[in-house]
Formats: sequence, structure tokens, C-alpha cells
Amino acid sequence: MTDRPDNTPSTTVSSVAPREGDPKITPELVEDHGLSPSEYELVLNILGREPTYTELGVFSAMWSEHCGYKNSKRLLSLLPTKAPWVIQGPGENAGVIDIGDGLALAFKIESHNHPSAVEPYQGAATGVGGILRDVFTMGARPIAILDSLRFGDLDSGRVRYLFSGVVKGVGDYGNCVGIPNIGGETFFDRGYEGNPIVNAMCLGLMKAKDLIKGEAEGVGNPLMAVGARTGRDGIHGATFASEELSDDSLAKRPQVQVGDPFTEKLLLEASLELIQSGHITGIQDMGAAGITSSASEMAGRSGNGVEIDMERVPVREPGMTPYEILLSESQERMLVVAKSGSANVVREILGKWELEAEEIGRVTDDGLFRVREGDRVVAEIPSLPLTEGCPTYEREGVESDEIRELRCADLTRFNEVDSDQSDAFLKLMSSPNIASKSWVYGQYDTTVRTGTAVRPGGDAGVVRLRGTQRAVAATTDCNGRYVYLNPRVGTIGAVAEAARNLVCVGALPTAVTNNLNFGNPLKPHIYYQFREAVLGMAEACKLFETPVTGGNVSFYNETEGVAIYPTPVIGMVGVVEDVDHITRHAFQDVGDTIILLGDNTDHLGASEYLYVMEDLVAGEPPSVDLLGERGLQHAVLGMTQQGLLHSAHDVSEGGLACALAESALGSGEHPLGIQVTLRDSLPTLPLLFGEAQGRVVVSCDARSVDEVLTLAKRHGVPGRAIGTVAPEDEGFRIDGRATTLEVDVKVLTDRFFGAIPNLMNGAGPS
Amino acid sequence: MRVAIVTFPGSNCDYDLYKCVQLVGGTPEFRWHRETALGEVDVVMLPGGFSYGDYLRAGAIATMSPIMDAVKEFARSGGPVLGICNGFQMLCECGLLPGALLRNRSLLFSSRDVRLRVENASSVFTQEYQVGQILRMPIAHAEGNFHADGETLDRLEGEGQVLFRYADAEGEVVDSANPNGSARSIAGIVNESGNVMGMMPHPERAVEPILGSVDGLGLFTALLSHFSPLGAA
Amino acid sequence: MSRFRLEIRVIPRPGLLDPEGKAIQHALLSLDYEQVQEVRVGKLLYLDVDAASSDEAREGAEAMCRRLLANPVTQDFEIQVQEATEETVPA
Amino acid sequence: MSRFRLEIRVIPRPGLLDPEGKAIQHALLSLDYEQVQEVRVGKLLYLDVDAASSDEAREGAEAMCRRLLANPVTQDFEIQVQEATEETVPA
Ligand SMILES: Nc1ncnc2c1ncn2[C@@H]1O[C@H](COP(=O)(O)OP(=O)(O)O)[C@@H](O)[C@H]1O
Ligand SMILES: [Mg+2]
Repeated sequence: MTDRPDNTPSTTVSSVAPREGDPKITPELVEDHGLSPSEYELVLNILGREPTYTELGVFSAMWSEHCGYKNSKRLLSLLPTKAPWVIQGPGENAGVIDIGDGLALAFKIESHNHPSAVEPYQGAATGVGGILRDVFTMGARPIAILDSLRFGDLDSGRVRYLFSGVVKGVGDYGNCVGIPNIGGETFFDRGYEGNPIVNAMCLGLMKAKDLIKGEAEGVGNPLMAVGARTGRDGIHGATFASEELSDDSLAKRPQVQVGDPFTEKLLLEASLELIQSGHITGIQDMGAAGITSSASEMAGRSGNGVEIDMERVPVREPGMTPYEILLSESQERMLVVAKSGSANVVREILGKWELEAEEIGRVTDDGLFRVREGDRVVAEIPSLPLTEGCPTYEREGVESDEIRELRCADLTRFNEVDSDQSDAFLKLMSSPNIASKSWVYGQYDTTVRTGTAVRPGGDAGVVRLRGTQRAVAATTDCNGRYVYLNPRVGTIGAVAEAARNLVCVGALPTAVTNNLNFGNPLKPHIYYQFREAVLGMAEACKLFETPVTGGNVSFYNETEGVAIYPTPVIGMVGVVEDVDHITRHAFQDVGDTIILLGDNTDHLGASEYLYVMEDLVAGEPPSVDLLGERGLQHAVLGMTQQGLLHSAHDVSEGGLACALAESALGSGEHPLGIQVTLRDSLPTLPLLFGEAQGRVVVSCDARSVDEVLTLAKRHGVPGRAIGTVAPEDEGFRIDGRATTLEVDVKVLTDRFFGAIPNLMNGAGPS
Repeated sequence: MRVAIVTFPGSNCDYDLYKCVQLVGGTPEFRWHRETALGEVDVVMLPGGFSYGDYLRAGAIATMSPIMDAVKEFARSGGPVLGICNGFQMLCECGLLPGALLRNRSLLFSSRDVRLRVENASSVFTQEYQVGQILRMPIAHAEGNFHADGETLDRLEGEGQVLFRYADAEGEVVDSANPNGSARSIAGIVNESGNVMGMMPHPERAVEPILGSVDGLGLFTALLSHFSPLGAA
Repeated sequence: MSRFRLEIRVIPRPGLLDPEGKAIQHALLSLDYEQVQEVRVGKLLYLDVDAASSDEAREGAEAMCRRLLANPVTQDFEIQVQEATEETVPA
Repeated sequence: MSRFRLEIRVIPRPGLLDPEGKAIQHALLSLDYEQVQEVRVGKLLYLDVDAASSDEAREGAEAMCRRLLANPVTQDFEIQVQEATEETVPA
């Protein structure tokens, strides 16, 4: 079913002669450009004639999934996007929210899955570069990076190669530009074997009044290409990102884009200086589909036209055709609209930062995207139909029988196990999904800019805002296994966990950016996952009052026909009213009381326990009682604000036992023991390792216990003291009605911190 | 105390250092690498970061900048020069300090808190610390593995030019506490005349409780009290 | 069995951006070495290997390059069997 | 004026630890390339320069190496003038 907006051109398009050497437009060529026959017909309608090869390339890029959102747009419109604090919702380079004190926070997440599968280091590095540019083109200075990563299991040499390359790429780029990494996720499951997920998120800070948009304002204003030169890198990357990976695509892989974080750092400083100078009216990253998308989108947003001359674009290699220049995805480039008469000032500012700025065109009033090569026109397309006219589709969606069977699997046999679980516990603690990720964030500069109050390793990262009492917090969350088994429930869980992570550090959740990583949407069971996930996100974001201000869709994450787990990553930001409220996940003092907020259940479905111990991905994922969850979060936030807590940590993968262990071990510097007694009459495995949502482990001074419990009760949250924090040498001990779990803290420390380094060291790539 | 903070394309701890100097009551001023004069200043600081992207060798290309002649002149005339991280790398590259900084032995960028043992508390930079005192502060580098030949190392130790060594929480200089493979666990050194200092860890990131440590403050207050004995701002 | 020294050059593919080469060229220019028109940076590996013949040594190296030493997406490689030392190594 | 291609090898001084070389050897071993006895890693720089003669090109490169391209504390360098392209470049 196609949605056909009125694409009748408002202005007539002149006829454009083909360039010498252009291939003839054939149905095959059109198909190679990813356009369906009906889409091509639309192109013919818009132009009123046959497109040239160059124009076909332009349509192909702009109407790719990556730029045109053709299979996602309709569903995405169901997401809540408004709130009084939202300054800029979806549609710009990044979302922007008001965070008080005249300050605004710009933030966005973006995927670089396909490039990272082909060349993990450069793919990940350029992913970070792109998201930084999205943020600083809004006029905001980047203050934090998060990275959300997923790979196959680490016993494969290929996976270790991808993992180490991606981490190094994320690190090297952000480190060099000097933006602290404050968090993220790292998840391993065979569901991501051939197709890693690499999502990067960036937060930027600005004065609310300094917001600038990617619009081509002011007819006659010069358009300038700024930053690095254009080379033949990544031509058709946007189309490539919209296709499945096959051996074929590896063979004809496009040139890899190489990142240059040093140039990015200069571009960052120059761009902010440009924006401050008042000499420009618009600025946009040349990201996917390069000059084509930045120029046409800027024109589209302002309702103007643009004219650019390919002969004036600074290129890295001789002999580049307009087609290549238009579609190149060379990194570290920007398109700037200068005020008329300001081109020289722009050049001067860029020159100071040892960068180039070249006038390549101007804003026009005819609503056309016109490309020249010197004197002759090589492309002329109405801007609006190009940027907004991409047909959008709603597809058929049906749950796969196979997955339904897994979801409905009978897990009751696990309720009979009562034996000692100490070994299972240690095995879980050394599962790379639960073990410390310090091997990852130890490669990321987390303290540059001297603002990081909570570093990676806790529930959410926190950056203080100089000159105020406030701080911002951010987290990324999604358990793809949950979403795979039940997309709606799993996605609601991701939103709930993100919000829970934020309240645990003392922040009020305020807004969301999201990265929807899915398989091929033309397959009904994938479209089903996508639709359910979006509906779940919409429901949860409405309830938590965390509007979605932007995001990114990455489809076709498949290798040889097998899709990744559907992975709608939630990037959530929150505001800490007073830095004194900041709470961390580690227990602080021996003798403190440990309190569990929320209820344990007999749920074991979709758990890490089943994956690690039984090699099983099955069962219903834990569901979220949205109202109960909201009560819990208000309660925890209230406790942090009243200074009652010494620690707070949410229960997630690995269940209660692992959450307690994470709090006991902290950063590993001062590990502590615990003495906990659980009186629940629940089967042993779900009690220790079940991943029921809506639970937070907090600790406090014995004198504050009553106050904590009273506050919980006032929010309708079940709460009870379950034990105390013990000295390290007294061990880690949990007594249940039918089981006792006791391990040495030193052993626990070794397992938790040593697991990933051990997997990565003794292991060469293959 | 007037402090010139020299910035290069790719410096990224310049602003942190600026704020830190302000915090202790000094007066920081940025100097762009293309300038040729430092002006009237008491101290010169070379900040951390990735000057020229760390391409070729960390710190190498920056030493070719016009301002470096002025920095060398300032150092020769006895002015205190402090290089942190990338700044330390530059000081070695341009010969103001002996040795070189090689890639970390892990081959990975390393970002974490380390502990330093104060080895010499009589330098103008470390006079507010005690010998044997344990300081905690972050490192964040990929090329921090201090290297010099045996003779040079002996001389550095003999002359008290080693200011900080990596140590564990108890102050033991053990290999497991050495984050990058530095020869003899050296984390910071001073030149023979005692006025040029370089260190890999970031004292400017350990100056407020919210950052997790205030152990870096002493370095800056030491310089301040040297130049403004009354502690004037 | 003899010992061979292999010299392997790993070079970024033409057309690919070489930011390090660019930065070095820029630095050389600022030192007035205006004669420098282009700089590309590659990696040099010396491998000492035991093999029955120089051909065997080279073939081994080619396999290693393809599997590990060079990234086929971004790099080309060249192998030179530099010298065979006389000494015979026990197999 | 002709154009010359210089190949400059920057090699860690003998005796210096080469952790990268060791890591590569280790990785090769784990891929069962047991014939590899030692690995050393250096840097390769290709410079295209204009000069009147191959000697002039070499001298220029030596100066660049001493000033910037190699660190005398840790590195040695070797220069090869690889080829002179015929084409004459305007001075
Ligand atoms: N790729 C990464 N980058 C930065 N930090 C990470 C990364 N992976 C994990 N972390 C840190 O480790 C913490 C624990 O990881 P995990 O257990 O997956 O998170 P959660 O608490 O959300 O369940 C995260 O909150 C984050 O701070
Ligand atoms: Mg966790």
C-alpha cells in the first residue's frame, strides 16, 4: 500500500542533457539504485521527464531507507514527541531540550552497523564522528558520548576481531576529539553473530538561545563546503546501509570511509566559532548521502532552493564525476549557509583552525535542487518532493511461528531445582554480559573536560554542569533477547530500564532518542517486530513523560537471510537537580542496611541464566507493570533527593543475585561482602537469577531504614530490608528458604573483572 | 601567578587546565601555537590532548610550532614549564626533558585512576606534597610508556629528577600498578635544573571532590605559593 | 630448514584517506620542505621465519597477510624475502 | 626538477621492547604459524618529492628525518630513493 503525497512539481524542471559517459537509464540500473518500479514512476512524475544518471543517484540516496525512512515513517509518527521542555523534536540533526538555567541539551543516537561489520575500526570511529557532528551543528558543544554495542559470542575469533576493532574505533575517535565517554552497553549473543550493532550517542550543551538549524535561509546566501575534502569514499553508503549484508556486498563493498578525529576536533571548534560569530544562517553535517542530502534537506526545510557547482567542491582526487561528488560520504565535512557578504569571514575562521572553506553555490528562490558542473546543469530536481516525497509504506506484520514457540516454551522444570547455586552464580558473574565492561571503557577517556561525576560502570553516566548545581545523566538500554521473544513487552522493558537507571543515579528522566536496529522490514515477521516495538515505545514513553526527540532507523541487519535480534536501543537523558543528589551503584559502608524495592517473582523467561547455563533463548521476557514502575521510580528519586541512600542499583540481567554482587564489588577498588536473607517462598532459580522488572537494590545507614521504607510505601512500592553490607573477608552470602549461596569476595572479584580480559587475551583473531 | 597555557590544534585538556588554574587563584591565558611570544607570564603549561591527532608520534609535530622556540627560551631562562600528558610527550620530543614516551605495553589506550607515590617533594612543583605520599588521579593515554637508556635512568634517579612513580594503594611500586610499562614505573620527571616538569597522569582532573579526587591540587597550589607567596589571586 | 627474514610492507589502498600522511605533509610544509608533494604512511613488518625454501617462506607470509597482517578492505601488502641466513635450524 | 619517490623506514632501535611485534607473533602462533621466530614492527613513509637529483632528494629526506620523522632516542631510519619518474615538474 503506497502513500502518494501530492508530488506534482510546483515549478517546472528544465530538461537536462546526460553527461558524456553516463550509463543509459535502464530498468536494471534503476533496480541497482534500490528504486522500485512504482518509485521510479514517481520520479518520472516529479521531473516530468527521464532522470539523468546523476539525478538517479540523487533520488536513490534520498529515497533509500536511511534517508527516506520509507518503511518506518508512518509508525514513527505514533511516538510522543512533545513536552513543555522540548525545544526541538525529531527532524533536525539532533533533538534539543530545555534543562533550566538558560541551558539546553542537544542529544541524538546513530547507528554504524553495516560499516562496522565490514571494517570494525573505521566503521565505529566514523560512527562516533557522525554523531558528534550532528550535535555540534546544532550549536551545542559535545559533553559526553555513550556507545551501545552488540556482538556474537566471544568464543569466535571473528567476533573478537570485530569487538576489539569496534571498541578501539569508538575510543580512538572520542578520545582524540576530547569528549568523555560516560556509558553504554555491551551485549553478546549469537543473535548478533554476523551483524554487530554499533550505536553511538552524543550529548551537547548550549545556551538555549544559541540554537541553530540546518536550514538554507536567505535567497542569494552563499553555500560553503567546510572541512575535509571530498574523496571517493563510501559512495552510496546510504543505499548500502539499506541492504542486507551478503558475500556479494562484501565483494563489491564500497570504499571504506576513514575517520580523521583530528580534523573533526578542528571542525568542531571552527563550527562553534562560526555559529557564535553570527555570520551564518544554517549548518549541516554532510553525513549519509553527503552533499546531496545536506543541501537538499537544508533547502527542503526552508522551502527554498539551492544551486551548487561541482567544479567548486574541493576534492581529494582528480577526475571525480558529479555523481561521485554528490554521493561521496567523506567524513569531517559540513555544509554552511553564510550570510551574504560573510563568505570571507567564514573562510578566515576556518583558516584559523587550519581548515578549508569553499563557496560552492547559493540559496535560490525557485525551490529546486540544482547541480551544475561549471556552466552546465547536470541535475535539477524540486527540493521538497526529493526530501519529503519519498513514498512511505505500511507493511504486513505477522509474528514468526518459530519465535512464538520459543516464547511459549514450558520452563516449569527449572522451578524444581534446589541444589547449591554457587557455581552457577560464579559462571553467570563471568558471563561477558554480566561481567564488568571495564575492558571496554578502560579504553575510553572518561574524565576529560573535568565534568564526569559518574563514570561508566554504574547505572547511568552523569556530567555536572559548571556554574550550576545541576547535572545531566544519560543511559542506553535494550535487551534484544527480550525484544526478540516479545517485541512489545521487551521494548517497554527497555524504556523502563533506561528510566530506572536514571533515577538510580538521582536524575529525573526527561527525554528519549532511539536507535531502531532491525532486519529486513519487507519480511512480515520483521515488520511485526518493528511495529510492536514502536507501539511499546510509544506507550512507555507516554507514561514516563519522556518524549522522543529523535532517533535513527537501521534496517536490513541480516547476514545470509538471518536477522539480528530486533534491537530498539533507548537512549535516555535526565536531569539531576542538585549534584548532592548523585547516587552510585556501589555499597559504601560495612553495616549499612540493604533494602529491596519491588517484588521478586517466579519468572525465569528470557534470562541470562537460561542462555549461559542451558543455552536457551526462550520464555516470555519479564513484563513491566507501568504504573508500579512509575511509583518505584518516583520513590527512588525521592530517596536520592532526600539524601537517604548510600547506593542504588537496578536489578537487570542476572537477576537479584547478580545485582547484589555488582553493588558489593563496585569499581573493584573496595569490594565488600553481604549477608542477605530472602524469605520469599519462590523457586530457587527465579529467586536468585530471574529478571523480573521493577526492582531496585538500595543501601542506607541503619538509621534511615524507616524513612526509606515509609517513602516507598507512600508511592505504593513494596520494600523490605533484606540484609547488611559486610566486610570483604566475611564473604558474599545469600540465604534463601531452600538454598544458600556463599562465595568468597576475592573469587567473585576475579571472575567479574577478569572475565572479558581473559577472553580477549589468550585469544588471537582467526 | 600568570600562566600561559599553550594550545595546539588537537589540544583538548586546555580548557580543563584553564579552569584548574583559575580554581587555585591563578590567572590563565591561552597562547595559540602560531604565536611567537609568550608575553609576561610566570609559568608555562602544555596541556594534554591529541596535538596533530598524535600522528607520527604523540607530541612530535607540535614541537615544530612557532611558539616552541619561545617555550624553550622561557625554560632556558629558568621559567617553570609543566607538561601534562601530551605536554609531557612534547617536552621529551623537543629535548627539554630526557627520554621518550612509547606506546603502552598493552597496546591499548588506558583510561583509569592510578596511584602515584611522591618521590621528591623538594621541587617547585611538588613542594606541597610529602615524600612517600600517595596521590590518586586519572590517566588517559595510549603512549605513556616512559623510556630512556639505563644511564639516563640512573642519572634521573640519582639526581632526584624522578618526581612520581606509579604505585599501588599501599604505596608499593609494583609492576601490576604500572599502567603502561614505564621504565622503573616513572610517571613524572623534572629536568636537571628543576624547572621543567612532565607527567603522564592528569592532576588537573583531580581538583574537586565531585571528580573523585583532589590530590592534583597540590601541584598547582605549590606553583601559586611560589609566585604569589601571599596567596593573592 | 633455513631461516629467512621477510620484509612485509602494509600500505593503505590508493584513494583511501590517509590522515596521518596528510598531517605529516602539513608539518613538513610548515618546516618549509615545499618539495614534498605527498606523504603516505604504511607499516613495516620484519618476520624471521623458518622454512624449507624461500618460496615456502613467501607463501606462508602471504597467507599470514591475508588472514591477519593486512586488512584487505583498506590495505595492500608486499612481501620481500630479504635474506636466508646460512645456519640451519632444527625442524 | 624531477619527481622522486622516497621510501623511508623508521625502525625501533635494537634492544627496545616491541610490544606490537610480540603481540603479532603471539597472534600468528595462535593461528598455528609456528615457523615465526620473531616479529619487529616499523613505520613506512612514502614521500613524493621534487628535486634536481636523486642525491638532493635523499639529502632533503635525511634532514626531515633528523628534524621530525624519526625520534633519535628510540628510532633508526633508512632512506631509499625508489624511483624517479621521467616527467619534469616545473620548478
Ligand atoms: N560500550 C560501553 N561503553 C561505555 N560504558 C559501558 C559500555 N558497556 C557497558 N558500560 C558500562 O557498564 C555498565 C554496566 O553494564 P550493563 O550491566 O550492561 O548495564 P546495565 O546497568 O544497564 O544493565 C553500564 O551501565 C555502563 O556504564
Ligand atoms: Mg547490568
